[in-house]
Amino acid sequence: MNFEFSDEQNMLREQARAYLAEHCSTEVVRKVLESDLSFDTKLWQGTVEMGWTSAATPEEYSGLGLSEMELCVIAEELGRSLAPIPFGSSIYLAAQAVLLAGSEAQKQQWLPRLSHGETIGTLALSEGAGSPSYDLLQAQVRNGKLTAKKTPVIDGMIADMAIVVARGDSGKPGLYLADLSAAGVERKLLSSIDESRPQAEIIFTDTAVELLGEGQALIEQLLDRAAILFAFEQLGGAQRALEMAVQYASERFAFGRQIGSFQAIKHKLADMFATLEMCKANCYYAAWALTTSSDDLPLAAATARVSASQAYYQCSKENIQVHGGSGFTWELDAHLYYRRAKVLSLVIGGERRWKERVVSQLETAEAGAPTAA
Amino acid sequence: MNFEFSDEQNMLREQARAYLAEHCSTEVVRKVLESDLSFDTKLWQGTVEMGWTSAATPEEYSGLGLSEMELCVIAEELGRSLAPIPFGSSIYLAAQAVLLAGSEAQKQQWLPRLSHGETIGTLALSEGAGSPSYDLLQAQVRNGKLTAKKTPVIDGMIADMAIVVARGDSGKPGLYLADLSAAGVERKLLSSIDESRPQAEIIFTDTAVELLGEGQALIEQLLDRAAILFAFEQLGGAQRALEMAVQYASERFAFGRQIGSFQAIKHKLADMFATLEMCKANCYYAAWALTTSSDDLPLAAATARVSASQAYYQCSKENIQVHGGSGFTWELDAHLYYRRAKVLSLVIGGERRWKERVVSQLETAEAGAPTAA
Amino acid sequence: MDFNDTKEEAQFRQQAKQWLEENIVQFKQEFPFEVGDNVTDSQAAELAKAWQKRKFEGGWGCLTWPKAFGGREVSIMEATIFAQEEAKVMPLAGMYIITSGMAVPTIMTHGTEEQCKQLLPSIANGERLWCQLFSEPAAGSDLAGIKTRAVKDGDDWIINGQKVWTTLAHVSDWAILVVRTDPTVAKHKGLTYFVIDMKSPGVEVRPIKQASGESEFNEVFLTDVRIPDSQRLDAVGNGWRVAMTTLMNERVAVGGAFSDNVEEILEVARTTPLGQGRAIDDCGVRQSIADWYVKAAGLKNIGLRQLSTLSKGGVPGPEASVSKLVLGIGRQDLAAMSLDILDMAGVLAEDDAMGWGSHDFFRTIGNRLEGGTDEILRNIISERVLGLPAEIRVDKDVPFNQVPSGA
Amino acid sequence: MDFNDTKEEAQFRQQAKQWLEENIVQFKQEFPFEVGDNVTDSQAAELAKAWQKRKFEGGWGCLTWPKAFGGREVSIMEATIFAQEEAKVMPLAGMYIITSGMAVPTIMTHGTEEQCKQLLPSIANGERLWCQLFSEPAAGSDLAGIKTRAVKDGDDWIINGQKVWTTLAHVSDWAILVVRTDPTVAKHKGLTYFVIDMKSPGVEVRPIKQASGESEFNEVFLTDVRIPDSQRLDAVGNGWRVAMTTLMNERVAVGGAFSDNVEEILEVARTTPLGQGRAIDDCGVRQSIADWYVKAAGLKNIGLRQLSTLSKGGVPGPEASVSKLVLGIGRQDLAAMSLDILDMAGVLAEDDAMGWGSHDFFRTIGNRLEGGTDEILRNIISERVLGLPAEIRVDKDVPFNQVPSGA
Repeated sequence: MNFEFSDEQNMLREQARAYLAEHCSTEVVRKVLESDLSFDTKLWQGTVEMGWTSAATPEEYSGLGLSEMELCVIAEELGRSLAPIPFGSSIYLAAQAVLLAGSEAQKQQWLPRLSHGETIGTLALSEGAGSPSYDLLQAQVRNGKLTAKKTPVIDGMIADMAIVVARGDSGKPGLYLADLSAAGVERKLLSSIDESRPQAEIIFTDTAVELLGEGQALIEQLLDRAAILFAFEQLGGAQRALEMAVQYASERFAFGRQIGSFQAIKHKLADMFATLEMCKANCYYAAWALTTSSDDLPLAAATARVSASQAYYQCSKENIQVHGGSGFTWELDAHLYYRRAKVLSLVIGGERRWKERVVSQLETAEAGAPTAA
Repeated sequence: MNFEFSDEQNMLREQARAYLAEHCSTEVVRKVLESDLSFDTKLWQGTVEMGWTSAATPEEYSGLGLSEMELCVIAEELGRSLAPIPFGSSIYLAAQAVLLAGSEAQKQQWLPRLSHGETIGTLALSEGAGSPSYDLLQAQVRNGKLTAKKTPVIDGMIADMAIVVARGDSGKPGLYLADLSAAGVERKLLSSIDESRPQAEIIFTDTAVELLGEGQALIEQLLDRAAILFAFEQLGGAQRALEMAVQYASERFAFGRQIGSFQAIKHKLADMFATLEMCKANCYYAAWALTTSSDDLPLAAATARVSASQAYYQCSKENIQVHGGSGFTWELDAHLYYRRAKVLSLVIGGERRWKERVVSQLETAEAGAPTAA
Repeated sequence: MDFNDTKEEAQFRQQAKQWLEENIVQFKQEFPFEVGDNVTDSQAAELAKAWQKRKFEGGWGCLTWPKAFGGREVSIMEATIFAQEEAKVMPLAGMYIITSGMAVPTIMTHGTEEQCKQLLPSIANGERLWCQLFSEPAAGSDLAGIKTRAVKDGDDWIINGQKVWTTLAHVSDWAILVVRTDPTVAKHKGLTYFVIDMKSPGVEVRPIKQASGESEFNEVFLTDVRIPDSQRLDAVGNGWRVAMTTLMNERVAVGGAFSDNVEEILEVARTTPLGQGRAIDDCGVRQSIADWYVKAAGLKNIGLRQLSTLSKGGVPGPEASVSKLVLGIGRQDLAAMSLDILDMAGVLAEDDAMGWGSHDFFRTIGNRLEGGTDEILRNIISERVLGLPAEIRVDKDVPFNQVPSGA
Repeated sequence: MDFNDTKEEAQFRQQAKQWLEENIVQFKQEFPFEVGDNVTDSQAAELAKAWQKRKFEGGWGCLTWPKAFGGREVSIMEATIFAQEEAKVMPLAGMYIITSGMAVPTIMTHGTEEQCKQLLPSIANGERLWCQLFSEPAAGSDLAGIKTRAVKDGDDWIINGQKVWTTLAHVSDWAILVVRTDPTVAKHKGLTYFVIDMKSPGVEVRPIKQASGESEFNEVFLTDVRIPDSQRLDAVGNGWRVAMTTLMNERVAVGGAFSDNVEEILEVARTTPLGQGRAIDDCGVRQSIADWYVKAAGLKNIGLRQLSTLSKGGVPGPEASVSKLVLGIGRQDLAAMSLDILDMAGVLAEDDAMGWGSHDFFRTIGNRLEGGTDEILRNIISERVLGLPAEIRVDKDVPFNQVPSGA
């Protein structure tokens, strides 16, 4: 029984942390957040060179052929350093979708380019405010032509291709592959709460697309897998926010004492730690489920996702509170985590959707095998 | 603008508090809780003599003809002292129902006896676990004969009469008046979490009943009005639980200090106080709405009810926690409040029902007048 | 118990309404710009000062003030009634909260007759707007930890230091100021209170960019600022006691007004799709909205009870801390909830956003910090309302310059 | 990362299973009563002791003990594997948690060789069950506040005082005991650790009636109890240090097992009507269940990670406090929620109740207090895990009899 990452994986983590400490300080994040830049191209190139973008791509598509476990390690570090790059969109979503559902030709066409950062991909799922059921999906593909308004789409301005969720001729929802340089694609940058990970509106008008695969089950499988990787990003960010808070509480004095000697602060930090420990354990379990494609994957993914969204919100929010007035300044980095926490908790659907998935999976599980209870 | 009780009402409160301090110590409560007694007959007789049972009954039915405001004052004190008597069942529910919907003959028959404690009444609403919609009501009245299984019914073993919620010949739910000494009534004592307010199962088989009034709106009107009075009982109990906690925190020493000097305890008590203050303000507003039969009554009632259920749970639960190990002993009174908090929060339906009513009322209000927002 | 005005209150309200109706029309003709996003802070200050002038001339400018200073000595309740009616037609009256609500009562309580005569008229007639120079980077929750130094130089004081989180500093004429005059005595004992002309040489105001991206507050740098001893309020070393007067009045002044966003969350829930229907149809969303409404109603009703206390001539106690505590935390989570309802589109901001949530998601960070953090409010409630013992103080009888500061 | 046993672990598990299978059948024939509600505490103790004897004879009785005392010196992981398999067939093995998990390691660490030889064999062979006399009415969270006095009398000690919350005291043969031997020195310095025969004259055990109505714990009154100095563990005045050994081991011993009630809440929701359907169909109920499941899964997975640490020869750290903290609060609110789902019928108890909720509604009160209150657990996490400064101590260097106690 071994519930920790391997030595090699831990080495990868150390390597990633060191690299990101050098190349992804919060100044790099702020450069994207505060300007019109859509991402940090140098850092993006760096992740390609480090082999991170190609880590989990099979060797036959010119990837490194490592397991998803390595991708989890990388995700945690990217989350920790708030990396302002389209890693999640392009790797957890677009590349995963092609890998999961693409034909051999599609894989040959897209995976090498996605894995080497030459092509940036994303997922176009949302159609505006709210979370209507799949039955109400507006995007339509007729005879291979897509008509849709997708908003918001993360990294939508810089993506070269998108996996679009749309209803096909069969009437079933499916995943379609759209080349965003094709005719009939209009995009608009949207203002958002974390512009270090910018959002766009994309309007497709009779845009030629290719079918990747059909069915709600496929879409949910893609989202489940991505949820685990995003959960690791969230875990990394939450952990960093707690570290910031602990450090500040140890250094800041009020009333002649370190503020970390006051129970109100100590207990707040203890509660943050408790949430984070649960999140971490849930993420680790989900990583194992992901790598082994366990039957438990959907439940483990939803659990890790909810856990990570809650932990990151709590840790980033209370980190600000521990910092007092300075936490409310733009200058201090605390708000960067608070922004990212919310964006990551809403990408691929918010807590409500994933809690619903937890319970529907529990209901399925109850019918069959025993649950965690 | 005057948002406080009048001097006369405050005098009534003082009188009630003094009377209950003498006649309703927690020993009196424990006597009922720990034995087979169903209520404290002496205290019940006392409340009759003090005029509390008849306070809000109009003079023409041999009551004192005071307003519901006085009943709120009395309810708060009864809640504070955990009075083990069927006051709520008989006065807020049975007498209110007759007053609200009874014919002149019914009023003449029942109100004087209820108001003088000669007859004990209750409401038989629940039909077992859960809260099905009115459409699923099982109790049936055919040609004036009731067939039903009502469980649990608070004070069901000692009640002489019950207001029964049942579906009539018309198919509509209504309130029916049942003499519990009539033929076809079987009762069974049930074990419950606060046996100082005991519960029963009542089975009616072709029992002769009289119609009081029909329609869901009538039933909800009755419950709304009772909700406000129960909220005052809850407020009184919550307030006493907070007082106990504050007193203990000031007297108990650990680590050479009063435990009330530790922020963890101080802030817990501050949060209890905050919840209680909101509850109190909501109850006061609801009392005014009750007395003036304001349009706002349903919203104010549901708000006070939810607020009071939350405040009593929090205050009674955390009072135990502040007391540490001793809080977990039978000997200490803290658990009496915790028991009563839950019973009062479930009588006439739990938080979920009342929160739903808050929102449905807000929706109605939005359509018309402005809300509290 | 009666939620309506007494006969006297109703009469006063009627008079207030009448004067406001008559005057607001004319005032808006003279100052034709609309109050809204397009008004700069200095325009707003100018407008507020002009409106104060108008009120003063009409006899409504300093309702609670002593007659000696041009006031009418009306009750706090009547002043509140006027404020309620005023708020309906003139949203910028709130710019005077610090001036009238904090500076004035402090000057009246601790100033000499000469100081009152010198300072109050220019407030009454709308000439001068004031701000408050209290907080510092190392003196927030621990306000008595003020480090800004004042050193006596002949009949003057030379002031050096930095203040922070100063609302309106960039548009104010004068300020109330607390500084340290003796760092060798215990921290509460070495403070002194001054009033200061914001145009004095050496006063520099810089806006603070908030985590939300907006700038509502300032840093104020004081470099060799010279002020005469005649601008000292009360004795040297009495600054903490004077500051307490200001803060007690802050609570009264800031008390009532807040937005609970109940309508806003209902609107978001009603207009956002969820599953086969709308978010408002989802029982989980409904329960959460009810949870918040019950709190919001509690706070509204607490406010009404406080008014009722005022109505009887009482003064609201530290119970007011409850409202700020509940609102701060509650509104932050409510804003987050509104974004959650919008789901993936909840990340959008400004013009692209649905509803108020993305703005408040950031702004409420500050609500939990400004004017007392959650933690300080819980201290206040537990100590001043519930009577629990104060936290053990390691800095109490220690000379300020020997208090551990981590530096 | 692998959730399965290693090859060696799997082999050990197989051996354990086999021995258990072979022996449990025969054991149940000899002791034919069913384990359940009808077994009294003394029957349970008798059964547990007989089972220990059987394990000892089969070589499974003291797996981690040194070979010198009849043990097998297996790893904690292997011992845990045996415990997992044992729990499936013998629910009463938990009666030995205090004996084997706390008394034994303390005796081994601090006892003399003679004491070990005298005390350990009767534990190994199932002859004696032990309990722990630590907590007192005025020494709960502040455990070092122990007042029970031991006074030297020749070669003996005379003990007077009261202990409380003593699990199994009424069925135990021996106990570990901490008392104050010197009230004139600082509180942690005046304590001494003893072992004591529960049948000694002057030991009186009285059950405590809990708020739940049940009795699982005892008060133990010690009146002029005489014990020889040879029953002292470690030096006079070293009691706190010895007690720490016991408590560190408590954490390891108690660690894993808990019930998270996920199945139970699902069952309640599935079988209870709500509106037109069942509670499980209500989105609000679903969201609340998910909230709890995510925590419960977190705790389960934390447990797995701890096992993995054991597997590598490590010892679980103070992180274990997280599980108890989250479970205590969470299960109390979960029980309350289950009653809320039952709505009006949620008030029913015992045989009339639906589900487990009404029992746990009371029992969980104790979970938040026993073995460290929520507040103490948060102190442990913040100080020992996060490294934050300890609370200021006013009793640290004060003679115990001069520490303020409110008395």
